[in-house]
Amino acid sequence: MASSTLIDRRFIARGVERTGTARFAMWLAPWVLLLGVGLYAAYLCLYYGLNQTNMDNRFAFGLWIFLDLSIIALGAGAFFTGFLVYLIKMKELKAVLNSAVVLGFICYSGAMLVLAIDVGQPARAWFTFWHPNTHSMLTEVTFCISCYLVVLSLEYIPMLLKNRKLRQAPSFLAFEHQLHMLVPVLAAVGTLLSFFHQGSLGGLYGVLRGRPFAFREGFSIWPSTFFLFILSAIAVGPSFLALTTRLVEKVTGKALIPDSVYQRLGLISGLLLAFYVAAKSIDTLVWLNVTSPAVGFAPWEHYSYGQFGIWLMAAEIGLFGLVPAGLLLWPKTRASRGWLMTAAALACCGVLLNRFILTVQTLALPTLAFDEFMTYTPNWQEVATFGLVVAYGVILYSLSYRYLPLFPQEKELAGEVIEEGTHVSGR
Amino acid sequence: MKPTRRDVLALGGGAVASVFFTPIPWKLLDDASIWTQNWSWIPQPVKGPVEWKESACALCPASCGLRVKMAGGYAVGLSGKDGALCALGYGAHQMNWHPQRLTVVRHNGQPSTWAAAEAAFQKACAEGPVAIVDGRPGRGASQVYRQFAEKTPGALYAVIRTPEEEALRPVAAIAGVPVERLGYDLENTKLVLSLSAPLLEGWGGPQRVQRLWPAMQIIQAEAELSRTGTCAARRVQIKPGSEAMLAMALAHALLDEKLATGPRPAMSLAEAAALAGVELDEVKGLARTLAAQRPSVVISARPEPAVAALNVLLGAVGAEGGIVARNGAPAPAKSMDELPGTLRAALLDSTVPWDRRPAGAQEVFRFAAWRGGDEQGWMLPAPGFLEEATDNPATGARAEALLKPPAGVKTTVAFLGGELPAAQPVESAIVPLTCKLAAWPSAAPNGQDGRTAAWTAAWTPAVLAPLATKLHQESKLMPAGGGRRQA
Amino acid sequence: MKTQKPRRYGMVIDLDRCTGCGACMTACAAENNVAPGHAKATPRTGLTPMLVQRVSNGGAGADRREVFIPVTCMHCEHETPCVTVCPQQAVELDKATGIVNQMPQRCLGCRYCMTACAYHARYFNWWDPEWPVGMERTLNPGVAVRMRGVVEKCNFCHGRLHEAEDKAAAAGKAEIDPADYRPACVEACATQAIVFGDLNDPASDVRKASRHEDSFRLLARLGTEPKVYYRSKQEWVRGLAERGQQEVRRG
Amino acid sequence: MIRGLCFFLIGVAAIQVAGWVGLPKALYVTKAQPFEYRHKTHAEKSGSAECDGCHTLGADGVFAGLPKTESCAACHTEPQGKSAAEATLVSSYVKTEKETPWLVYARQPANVRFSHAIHTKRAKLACERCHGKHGESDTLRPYQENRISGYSRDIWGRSISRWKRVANEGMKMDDCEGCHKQQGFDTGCLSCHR
Amino acid sequence: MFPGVDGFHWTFAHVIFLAIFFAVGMTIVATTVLAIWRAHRDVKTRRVEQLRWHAEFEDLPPAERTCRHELAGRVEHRTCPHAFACGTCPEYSKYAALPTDAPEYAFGMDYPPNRLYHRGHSWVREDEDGLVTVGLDDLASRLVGKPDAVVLPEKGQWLEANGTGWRLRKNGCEMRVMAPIAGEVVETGSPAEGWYLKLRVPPEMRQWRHLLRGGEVPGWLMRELERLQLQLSPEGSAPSLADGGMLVDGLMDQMPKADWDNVMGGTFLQS
Repeated sequence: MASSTLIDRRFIARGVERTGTARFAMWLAPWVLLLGVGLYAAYLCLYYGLNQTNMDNRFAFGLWIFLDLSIIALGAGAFFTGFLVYLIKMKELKAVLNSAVVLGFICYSGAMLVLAIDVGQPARAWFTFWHPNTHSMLTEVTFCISCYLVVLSLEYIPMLLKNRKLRQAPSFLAFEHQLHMLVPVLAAVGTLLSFFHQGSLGGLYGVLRGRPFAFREGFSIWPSTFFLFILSAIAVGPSFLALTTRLVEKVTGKALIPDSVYQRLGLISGLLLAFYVAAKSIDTLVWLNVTSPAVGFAPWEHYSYGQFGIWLMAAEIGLFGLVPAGLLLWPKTRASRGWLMTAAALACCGVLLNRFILTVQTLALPTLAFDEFMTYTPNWQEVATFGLVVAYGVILYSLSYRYLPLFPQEKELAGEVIEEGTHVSGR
Repeated sequence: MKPTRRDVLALGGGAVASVFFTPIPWKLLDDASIWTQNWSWIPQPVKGPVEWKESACALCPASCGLRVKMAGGYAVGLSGKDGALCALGYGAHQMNWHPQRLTVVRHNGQPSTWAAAEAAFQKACAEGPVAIVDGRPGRGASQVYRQFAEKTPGALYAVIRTPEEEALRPVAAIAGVPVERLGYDLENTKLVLSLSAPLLEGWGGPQRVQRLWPAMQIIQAEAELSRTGTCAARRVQIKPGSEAMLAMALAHALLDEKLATGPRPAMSLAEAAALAGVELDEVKGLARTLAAQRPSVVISARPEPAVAALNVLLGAVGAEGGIVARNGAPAPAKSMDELPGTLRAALLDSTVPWDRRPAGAQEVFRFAAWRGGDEQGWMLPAPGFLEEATDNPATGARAEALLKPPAGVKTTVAFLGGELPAAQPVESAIVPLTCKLAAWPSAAPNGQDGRTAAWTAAWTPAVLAPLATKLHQESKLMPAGGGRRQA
Repeated sequence: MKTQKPRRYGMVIDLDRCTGCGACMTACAAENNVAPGHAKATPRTGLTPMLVQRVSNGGAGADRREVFIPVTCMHCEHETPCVTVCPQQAVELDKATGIVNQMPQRCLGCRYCMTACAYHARYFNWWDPEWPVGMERTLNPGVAVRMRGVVEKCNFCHGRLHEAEDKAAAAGKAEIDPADYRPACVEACATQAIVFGDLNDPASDVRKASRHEDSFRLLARLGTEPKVYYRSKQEWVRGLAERGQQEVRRG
Repeated sequence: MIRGLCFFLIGVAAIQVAGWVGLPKALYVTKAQPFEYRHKTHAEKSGSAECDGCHTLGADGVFAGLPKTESCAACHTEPQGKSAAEATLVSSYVKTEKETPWLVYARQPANVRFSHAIHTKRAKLACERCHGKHGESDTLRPYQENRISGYSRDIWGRSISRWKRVANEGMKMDDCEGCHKQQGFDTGCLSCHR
Repeated sequence: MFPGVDGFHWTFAHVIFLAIFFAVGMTIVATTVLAIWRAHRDVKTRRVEQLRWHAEFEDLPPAERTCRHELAGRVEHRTCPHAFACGTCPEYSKYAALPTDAPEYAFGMDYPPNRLYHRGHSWVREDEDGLVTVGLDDLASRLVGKPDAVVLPEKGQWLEANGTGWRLRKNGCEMRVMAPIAGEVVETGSPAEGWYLKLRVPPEMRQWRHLLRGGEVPGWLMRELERLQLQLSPEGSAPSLADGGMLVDGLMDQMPKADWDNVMGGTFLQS
């Protein structure tokens, strides 16, 4: 069977070229394998308990919570693009909205998947809804992430029903049409929820009075990390979106969105990143000179242990904050596709580093006078579960790209030059 | 009309739509989370009303008073009667279920039977000298062992000396009194100078000194920082093994300052202080404190004639708060180490520490409640914690057995065919003791290396928690599935 | 306990008297049905609600000093970190007694409270509790055995508070006799280094001890109002109250 | 269209029956008590109808719960009457000195502390308030246990919807808390859990 | 989260928090229920057929949306923005007035002038007895040849314009032919008889401006043949069909290897 024959022709929309089913299966095979290994690791952790991981009483949060925070921050592209398209009427981003919603759905469902394994007693997860403690940031995170996952799936369903085979059922077609008409309401609700829980994820650490490294003063009940997390999430969302779309273009060899959309995403990301860097710098200065000394922790103390030196703070704000912001704001570098992608990648790494510092370094640093600095390395079960989420994401995105119309302008751009000089005949 | 796919869908739709109006989802959700609280594989405490009974702990000679919380016929909690128990005491009731519990007679590592053991013992008694070793003389069982020893020809009765008794041997020599009758009257002591003695780490019974310590002052002279050194009011750094030299230096200081009268040690003050590695004025200061805060006593970990002499100079021997003699002590008996070189067999009581055996015994009959260490000879299952009546040697009070021993367990008394005599309460009183120091004793070798290590209850962070056992403290044995011993 | 006025149970631990014998740790584990450490357990994954830490002043040879510090839950009162962060109210600062009480039945093991606690006084059940065959007969009936996947902590042996209340009720008294309620570690301390009682009661010796001038609290400046005080005549030990006062070596 | 609707309604009816009738039957498993016991005959024969005759509350507040075999053995060393139940008692429990493995209707889970001392002595509640007519029963009703949670059925109560419950039937946390709220007791988790 | 739940202490913060949560929850549920109800209504009122047609029209590549006036040559280039709904097209009259210069041949296929043609290759003819006959035009029937199976609507069923007319199956390829006009099915024919349906159309609905007639047909057919050439030519090779050649009958049987799913999608205007 030639690699280009499409067995699943009836599911793929007309006028769009997709690789042969065999070749597609070969692309999915390694990810399915990774998914299998991850599922086995998850089974071990659920069946035998969390002693399967390297976490301990000091490192109650480990690789998984870092993963949760990071993919939810990167998944912020979904609500922010929805917000821009439907509420700010930035129509040109419609080209990338569907992909953003799929990415958002993957990130949030992946985060919930990992949380289900990370929690000691998953069967009691509903207790947070039944006995909510409104003072806790984690309650707010639980409520909002579950609601927003519902909203995301409601935004994902219309795309699902646009599939050529499913569209033939009249009720599906009608439901897809009607839901599509109401999507702006969902986008508004999604934005409200997301602003709250992106903030609360930051608030998780800001309220820790017992951890001076993470504790921050703030505005009424919200610590400053609440606002910094929102800012960093919406700053990095568009970059991650541009990065992933570029990746998909490279893998499939097709032009999927016009260059103007890349420029627009880059500009938005650059502006917000600059604003974030400024806010972050002010917050760090206030923390080092006011908040931390007030509870008896000298500023240099937080950075004098193991490999967690001052370079970490410099990298987070400077290399991964200021540099990408500059690259994205300067029209010449934003115009060049290469620089735009490096800046986007740097911005994403900045958010990952920030989440890592707040999750792992907070726990590593001593608090009592006779505490010692401790380190932690994840074991294979934890890394395999991490791989499980990544594999789940890639597989879901590949399937969505193949069977659902993610990129409305793909047809017009078919045949356009995606690399300098190579004309694409459509593989 | 044949149901079509659409009908089945409609049926399913109806069911699913209205399932939330039935108790199914809600009751199952509620029960599912309750199920996670009652997993069948999580053990549950014994059901039944709780009652408190009194007994004594038989893990070591201290015989601390016990209040035992009983439920459903099992011991479910321990607490001290007149004071706290030691780190081992609070987990002792769990030791009966220790995976290494011995309930089957074993011979050289192979299971055997009581009959075979008795036959072997009869043969051994007939053929040659047999020694009965008693770990804790002065109990009802000890009398049975002594009668057996007298009755059978060629049988000897031997005891295990605790390191504290060993250390008092030089004082016994000077005072001319059997060492069993000597003891420390720490209840009235104000100042103790300890020469590397682990006073707060289990010396003289795990909690004895700790209970009295708040009322008295400890000065610790030692080479290496120990837990006692940490908590002591004052710590004197000395060279390793130079306890005797310090004692001689102190004796000189006392005599120079006219705080005491008596013969002088051969070695001069300056030389002794130098060997001990202590400044002269610190020695003088120590001497003055010793004299000022009487009643004071000097305790050394190992038998040191110099220390005994110093105590006599101080007037601590025979005085209140120092080293005193008491009546009603068990009759003197040979220590296990003084047994003749060749022995046909030795019967070791369950109170003999698991790693001690007479040197020359060809065949060993050891009573033990737990396996562990060398499996040479006969291992005879003995009753465990609170499973046999025990007497407190000091007061003669008898604590009845509270728990039923498992099948296949016999007491040593029963094995020897004796009967446990009725408890004779011993009203032990302090007897006046006068002692003069004729000449400073020659610096005899300070005896075999003191068994201080045995009594240093190595401090164990409680990752191991309640399974800290007497066995564990002395043996390298890991309870099956038990936690790691973390130095 | 509508009739009783609220009590604030607290502790004062005299560090000069602690010899590090570990009896409090064993008694705590036996009282609260803590299983023997799993074969793969380490001091970082063990269940030690009462943990005695060995700390030295960093010196060597003659001027090296050490102290044993029993660290347990401080039952913080002001903005109790673990109570405010628990998403499903599995932890509660009890109004009547001031005890911060953890409910393993409602805890879903998210471990957020463990990151919030500055004293690392919260421990996670990484393994299902396992006793050698038959040893479950020695479990203390007054305390429920926890299952894996939940966090647990010191709750001042409130099982004994229940026994004291039952005794008072049977005797017809409205309030418990303070001598009846002593946590396992307080009772297990041979040198009576731990004084326990109601901080609200001016006559109680825990109140007097907590007002002594050489008593201090760990990390008091964090503002969580811990209710466990420490005492020591040694200056360098009092220096351990706050971080960064001096270079300190552990172990 | 009508055809689809009626299938829909059949589905609805089926699930309602399954939920309200089927679930209670399937959820609980009935277990037999070790042997029959008549409170009424014992009350008449022993002359005292007081509960704390056998279910004693100690001076130190410890509630003895069900009497032990030795208190039965006081009269039943030899069978008094001809009933088969007494024969089982004597043969398999009194003679072998084993405790009778009663299935307790009002057994609370391991993590709940119910203090009989406080409720009977201080609050002066009558036993019937929670245990109903069990004291005068002349037969032991079947003991039903929840297959999933392992609780006795009396904890949730007889009716699956807990509607129109009699005072002494059903002792879930809501019931205890309801009563405490009425009496004005502010209960923290600490007071009832261990 | 509900009042009266065991051990639930209501505080002011709970009220705000849960109020927001329930508000968000209600919005989401309301949106979904509204969408479901509207979808249900659309299916009931058969509006779904228009929805389907509009969705399909959006997916057509620009080349297949050429306006009829461009076909007829009246205008240079124009793509239809209204899903071929010429009846309601505002600029219709403006363009209709322009002169046409379309050729008069039908590439050797049978396109009688008395019929009107729908872009989905079905034709309409008014009969004397007031009924309207509907059938498959010559190009489509040459492509399909003799269909394996035909699924016709029942008598008395109401068809929507651009809705589903009838279905054909050939060599495993499902084809849905769109109904050119709205009307009630009176009679059903068969491929042998050359027509498929006879519809009764109420007089006020006899307005078929959207159907192609006269001069527009050849232009339309030329484009259709060009598209067929492009789609039927094997991978990457130049179109091999000679210009002006007659379209042989039963092409699906002649060229089984071709991507008929794609071709038929284009022919019957489905994505």
